[in-house]
Amino acid sequence: MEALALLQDVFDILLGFGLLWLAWLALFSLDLFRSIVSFISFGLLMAIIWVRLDAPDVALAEAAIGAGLTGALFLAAFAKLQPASVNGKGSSINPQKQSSRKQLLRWLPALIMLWIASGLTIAILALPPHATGLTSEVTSNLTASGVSNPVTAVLLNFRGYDTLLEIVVLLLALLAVWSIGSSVPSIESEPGPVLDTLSRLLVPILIMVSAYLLWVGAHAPGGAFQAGAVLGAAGVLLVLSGWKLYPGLEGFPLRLVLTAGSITFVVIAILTMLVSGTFMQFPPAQASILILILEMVATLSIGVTLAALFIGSPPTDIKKL
Amino acid sequence: MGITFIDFPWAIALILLPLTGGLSCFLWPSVSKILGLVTVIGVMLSATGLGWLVIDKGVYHYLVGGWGAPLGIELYVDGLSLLMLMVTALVALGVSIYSIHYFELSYQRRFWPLWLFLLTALNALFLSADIFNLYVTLELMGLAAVALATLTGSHDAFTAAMRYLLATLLGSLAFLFGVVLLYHSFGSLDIAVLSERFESNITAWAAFGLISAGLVLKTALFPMHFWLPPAHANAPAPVSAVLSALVVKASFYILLRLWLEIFSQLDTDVDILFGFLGSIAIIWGSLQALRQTRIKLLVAYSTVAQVGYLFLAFPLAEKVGVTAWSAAVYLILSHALAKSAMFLAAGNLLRFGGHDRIADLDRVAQRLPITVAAFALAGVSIMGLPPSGGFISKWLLLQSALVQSQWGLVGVMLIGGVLAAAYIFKVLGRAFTQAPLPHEPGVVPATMEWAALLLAGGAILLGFFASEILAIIEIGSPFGAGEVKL
Amino acid sequence: MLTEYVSAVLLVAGAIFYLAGTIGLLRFPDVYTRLHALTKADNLGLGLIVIGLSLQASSFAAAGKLFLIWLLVLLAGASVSHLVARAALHKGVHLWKR
Amino acid sequence: MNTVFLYALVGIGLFCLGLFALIVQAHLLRKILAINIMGSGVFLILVALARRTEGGIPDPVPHAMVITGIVVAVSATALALVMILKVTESSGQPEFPDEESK
Amino acid sequence: MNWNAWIPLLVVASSLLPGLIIFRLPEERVRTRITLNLIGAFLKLVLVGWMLWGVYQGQHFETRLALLPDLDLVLRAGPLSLIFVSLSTVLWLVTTVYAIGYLENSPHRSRFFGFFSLCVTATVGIALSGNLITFLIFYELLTLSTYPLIVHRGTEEARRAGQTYLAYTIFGGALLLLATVWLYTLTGSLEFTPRGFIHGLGEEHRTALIIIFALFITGFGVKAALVPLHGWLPQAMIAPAPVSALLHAVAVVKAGAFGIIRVVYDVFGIESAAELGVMSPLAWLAAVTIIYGSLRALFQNDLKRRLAFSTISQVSYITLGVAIAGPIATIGGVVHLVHQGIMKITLFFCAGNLAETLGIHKISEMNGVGHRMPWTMAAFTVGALGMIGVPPIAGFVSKWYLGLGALEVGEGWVMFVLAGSSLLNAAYFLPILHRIWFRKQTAAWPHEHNFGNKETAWALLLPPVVTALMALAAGLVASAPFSPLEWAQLIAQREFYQP
Repeated sequence: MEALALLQDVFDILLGFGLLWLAWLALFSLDLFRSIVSFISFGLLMAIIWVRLDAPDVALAEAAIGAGLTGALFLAAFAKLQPASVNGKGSSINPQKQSSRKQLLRWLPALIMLWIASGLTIAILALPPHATGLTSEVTSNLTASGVSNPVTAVLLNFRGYDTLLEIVVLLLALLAVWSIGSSVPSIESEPGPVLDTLSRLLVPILIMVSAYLLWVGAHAPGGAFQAGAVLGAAGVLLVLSGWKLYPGLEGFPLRLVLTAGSITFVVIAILTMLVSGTFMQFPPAQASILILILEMVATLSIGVTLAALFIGSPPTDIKKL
Repeated sequence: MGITFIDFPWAIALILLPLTGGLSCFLWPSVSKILGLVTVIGVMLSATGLGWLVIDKGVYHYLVGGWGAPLGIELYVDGLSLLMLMVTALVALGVSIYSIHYFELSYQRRFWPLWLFLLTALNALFLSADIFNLYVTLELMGLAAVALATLTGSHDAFTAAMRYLLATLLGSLAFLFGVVLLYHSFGSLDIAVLSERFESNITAWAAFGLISAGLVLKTALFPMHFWLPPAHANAPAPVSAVLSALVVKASFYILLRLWLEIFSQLDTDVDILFGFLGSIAIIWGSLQALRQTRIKLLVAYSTVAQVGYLFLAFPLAEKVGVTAWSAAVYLILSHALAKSAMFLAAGNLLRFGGHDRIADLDRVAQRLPITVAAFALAGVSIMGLPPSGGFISKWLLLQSALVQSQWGLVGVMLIGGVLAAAYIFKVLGRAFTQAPLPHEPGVVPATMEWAALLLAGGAILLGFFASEILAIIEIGSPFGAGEVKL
Repeated sequence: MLTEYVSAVLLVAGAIFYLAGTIGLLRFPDVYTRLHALTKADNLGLGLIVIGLSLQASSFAAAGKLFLIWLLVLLAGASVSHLVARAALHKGVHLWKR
Repeated sequence: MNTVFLYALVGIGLFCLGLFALIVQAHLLRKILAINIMGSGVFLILVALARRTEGGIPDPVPHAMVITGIVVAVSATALALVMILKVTESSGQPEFPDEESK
Repeated sequence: MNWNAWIPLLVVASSLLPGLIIFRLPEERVRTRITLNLIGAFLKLVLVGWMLWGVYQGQHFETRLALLPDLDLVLRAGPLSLIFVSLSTVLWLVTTVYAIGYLENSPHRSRFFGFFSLCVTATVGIALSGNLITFLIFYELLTLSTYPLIVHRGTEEARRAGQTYLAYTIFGGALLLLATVWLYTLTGSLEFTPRGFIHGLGEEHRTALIIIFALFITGFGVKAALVPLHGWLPQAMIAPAPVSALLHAVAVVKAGAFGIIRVVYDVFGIESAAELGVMSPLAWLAAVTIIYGSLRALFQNDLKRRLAFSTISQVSYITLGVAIAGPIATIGGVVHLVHQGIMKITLFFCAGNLAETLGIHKISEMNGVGHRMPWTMAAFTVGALGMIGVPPIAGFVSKWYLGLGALEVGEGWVMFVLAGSSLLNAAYFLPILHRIWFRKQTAAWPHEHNFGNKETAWALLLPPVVTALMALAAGLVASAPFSPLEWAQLIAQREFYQP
């Protein structure tokens, strides 16, 4: 057992340093493309670390959103940057350009970073080695929450208000992107038969996975965000293989789907207020079904929103107005 | 349903109304103007209702989801947050009225949902008693603000908004880091619970440092102000108004709240540092404002200076807590009204002349009298001249400083006032003269002029109701009951 | 006991394939050869690991899920390799010649 | 127990590395990468320290917070990337113009 | 319902409300504007008359509104307030009539009269202020409302004059604010009290009090145009004549002088101030200003500029009277507040008439103008002689009391100042009178307007004649009840003889 513990420690150390190394590559590699790829790998490694830290819900979210979708966003932006910028690649570090003053401008922040890092290290190490946080409160109220996965309970019941605002943040990001991005070129690709086949095969599976994650989220790792992210990934895949939304759906129907999550949240919150007298107080008996409804609609909205974020430019219906 | 008027959950309405309003504006963009206006009026009414409730019954608590701290999220309204909510509603009303005719149709569709979400974030922020919830509202506010700041679509606007975005994201992250440390040190996210459990240790210090740094960056205290002037100057006028009047204040509000409830237990000299930086901000911001040739940049730098005044309260509060803090809160209120009026007026001048170069204003005093009046009245408050809200806060600040013989701060305040007069009259002086190249004016709708005047008038009126407002500030004694009062 | 040993052997074998694939990825001279190395690791290495793990799985459902993962990775790996190669070809990356 | 603090320290490393890159790197895309990595650092600390519980189950509240944080981060990133495109479109360079003082 | 609590507020509102309405009036609604102005002016006159009568009979008029938790906005009618408020009210009425005539066809009249009314509101507010913070509020309001009047013409020169004016007054205002808040933190009160309210402070605050006094004098000295803070005044001559008249005779400079009176009498109290040893420097400062202003006036060819420097000199008589710190000198100083106002406004009206009717701005152009405009020039002569101190015109009374007062407290040097200044006054006024009456017209009038067979418009002629008559009357029947002198004696009595 000693050996196993040691092995685990070595594994942790390797993971930790691997993470730092990938972060370094992502930030300071000469080739921007390599940076982005490093960042995606960074996200995957991060997901493994989440598992190591017994945070499978976070791991799922990280893999799907942190590494997957964020990575896709970066890659898409990188692709769009190429024609627009004069020196898209590796413009950040140019050895010839560095004068002594620039050297100083690098060393000074580096020293400050070291100082901050050491201060924070001391602060973290000063924390007591054991702390329960809110574990006991969560556990004792879990039965009343309507779900048995504590993370889902926190997300959708105990701190559901945060989650409502968070969904609004996501929607807001899309509004902002649409507001800004009306002239940003959309991605054009010739999918080719392989990608086409792949997407036809993969998208149904992804939808199924999404539904599974949603369902299982009540008692095991998973939930609306993870499910939504998978759905979003399916959407991204469709976009990449050249699928387009039926024009009739680009207007109000699309907007309705995008807002459905927030609207459902608000409606349920108001209903609970009418029934129990308190905003977002789910009656324990109905909590589970309410949360499921909420998550289902939210998943759909999150998925579509993420896919729309990936596309970047607003649908023509918005654009022409 | 046994809900009487007084029991109506006004606080929840303050969050849900703009939220649903924003969603509706997105869903039905063709009627967004009406939806937006109705929403803002609703928010105004809710804020009034909440105000009535709080003034009548004292501090207001709400357990979202019925869980209560530390497990759930609580809403908390005392005099301080109530006033923030009310001034938010008031500025929102003015800005919304202004925006009806400011934006073209295609921009109306973009503006209203973003703006109502921003309003949601502001209301939620002022209501929240939970530090992680505050983080979420901060992010919501920051992203909405950045998106709104790009609405002019100019190159400068995008560059400025990009800086703003980076600054606000960095600020939020530092804040979140602090929240993480606080949570893991004291096992709660609720401010009241944290306040009880707080003890001074190295982790608490680090949390304090991170949170202060993040919020100071977001509040644009010198020398972290670099992002503010371009972002505020290049945004559309109503957006500049909201950014300067409310968004900057929101992060200051959190800083103030956490300082009062939690970090005052640390034995720190940071208050002196804040006072020092605030002093530099006042002088530097005013001098920069004086140097500007464009009105909007001038007004934006004036915000940098006025933010400096807010931080003077920290060193002053050590001995005369209530007076100094009241002064800061009063300044927040009057500056919110005055600065929004000023930006709206600047927007009118921009629309009128097609530019906002101060030297070429060309007799606007004759041709846009209401706008110039709004600018002037707002200027009176900014300069701290009586009768205005600005005067009251300056009076209280000076009083606090003189009681403690803080001569340096006294000098800074006086010089700041004189410099403010200099930059404001730099604009007003040109309003009477004829420009070298007279030009054909653009049309400025009456609502845009009156909206500015309404807000400026509010800033002046604040000068007459100091007793009442100072009494509201002390509901729930956010500044501590045992403190010395002058 | 026996299953555990078999499983361990399979896992180690899978890891070796992965190692080989990674070395190939790092050392091979151009895109096409690197892809060649990578697919071996994906298909075989992951396959061995999946078999090894499913020997230890608590239920058939779990083992089924592991196989599903393998299938998906095969599918994705093949398609993506194809896409990468095609993109490289489009971009005019020449085949490596000694 | 070591695991907790090991990962927390890695988190600090990420935060500071990201902050450093945010300051010294001119390319806007890298600045956004930096922000993301800083965020990951904070999340890592948050979740790592949540495992200090006595029993086997880590504190779920930080997990929920991190999920929220990840969604917020992707939202911010999406917005930032579109803005980078616009900045680049008008200035021809994915960097801040030099003449403006920072 | 106690009406007396509302009258001071009504006095202030009687010019504020018309002013606010006038701002929104379209330019062409001349009749409405005139009506509003005159109604306001008459209403104010009636109200002030009522208060005068009431105070004479011992009634109290006080409006008190909460401003800050421990500080109220107080408007109170005491003898000292009333003397200034009456002056402002009467002269406002006269000036309004004059301004209506003067600006008959010029642009932006709504704006002009709006700010004009605000200006009077501020002056009346200053007069009625019952404590320092109220005083400060109206004092700053005065600064702000005069600025648009100075830049009214909208020329580059006017803009610069306005900036200069602001630079001085904002600076002064900042010092006043500092002094006021500082005093408040020391005493906890700002209420004007006969014989002051600083007695209770111990010896340890002596330095602070001296500095506060200096701050007050510097702050008020800007508006009172004490040398070396007088620089803005000659420049502000760019404003239209009614504005100059108002600035010099009533509103701005008098507000400064009145502030000095208030600070010395009702904040520090004569005795405390004398004990601090700040009175002699003040007296010397006033004396220097008197002589300096006269000397500078001597060398001005521009009529309005000469009058401006004369104002600098004359207003300091008030300060001097206060600084001598004796009962009789006080009478002289306070009564001069009124007398100088009446006389100086006469002179400015006449200067305005010359400019408006004949286009005359320079003294060198005034040869023989007495024959062209006999009534105007008669009024001018009365004003000028009064300034020199020729009996029986009002100016003589002031100088008489000042001299007596100085002798009473043994400050003989003041006599030399008075004599020297009178000589200088004569030196810069008599040559003008000589030109007017005894020289022949040498050149055509620079820019003559035709008013038929009248010398000028009625609205322009009437005001200076009326004020000239008032100046004569104030000197002739100086001891009649309700005369300025009587009130000044009442004030002096209150300051020196009551406990």
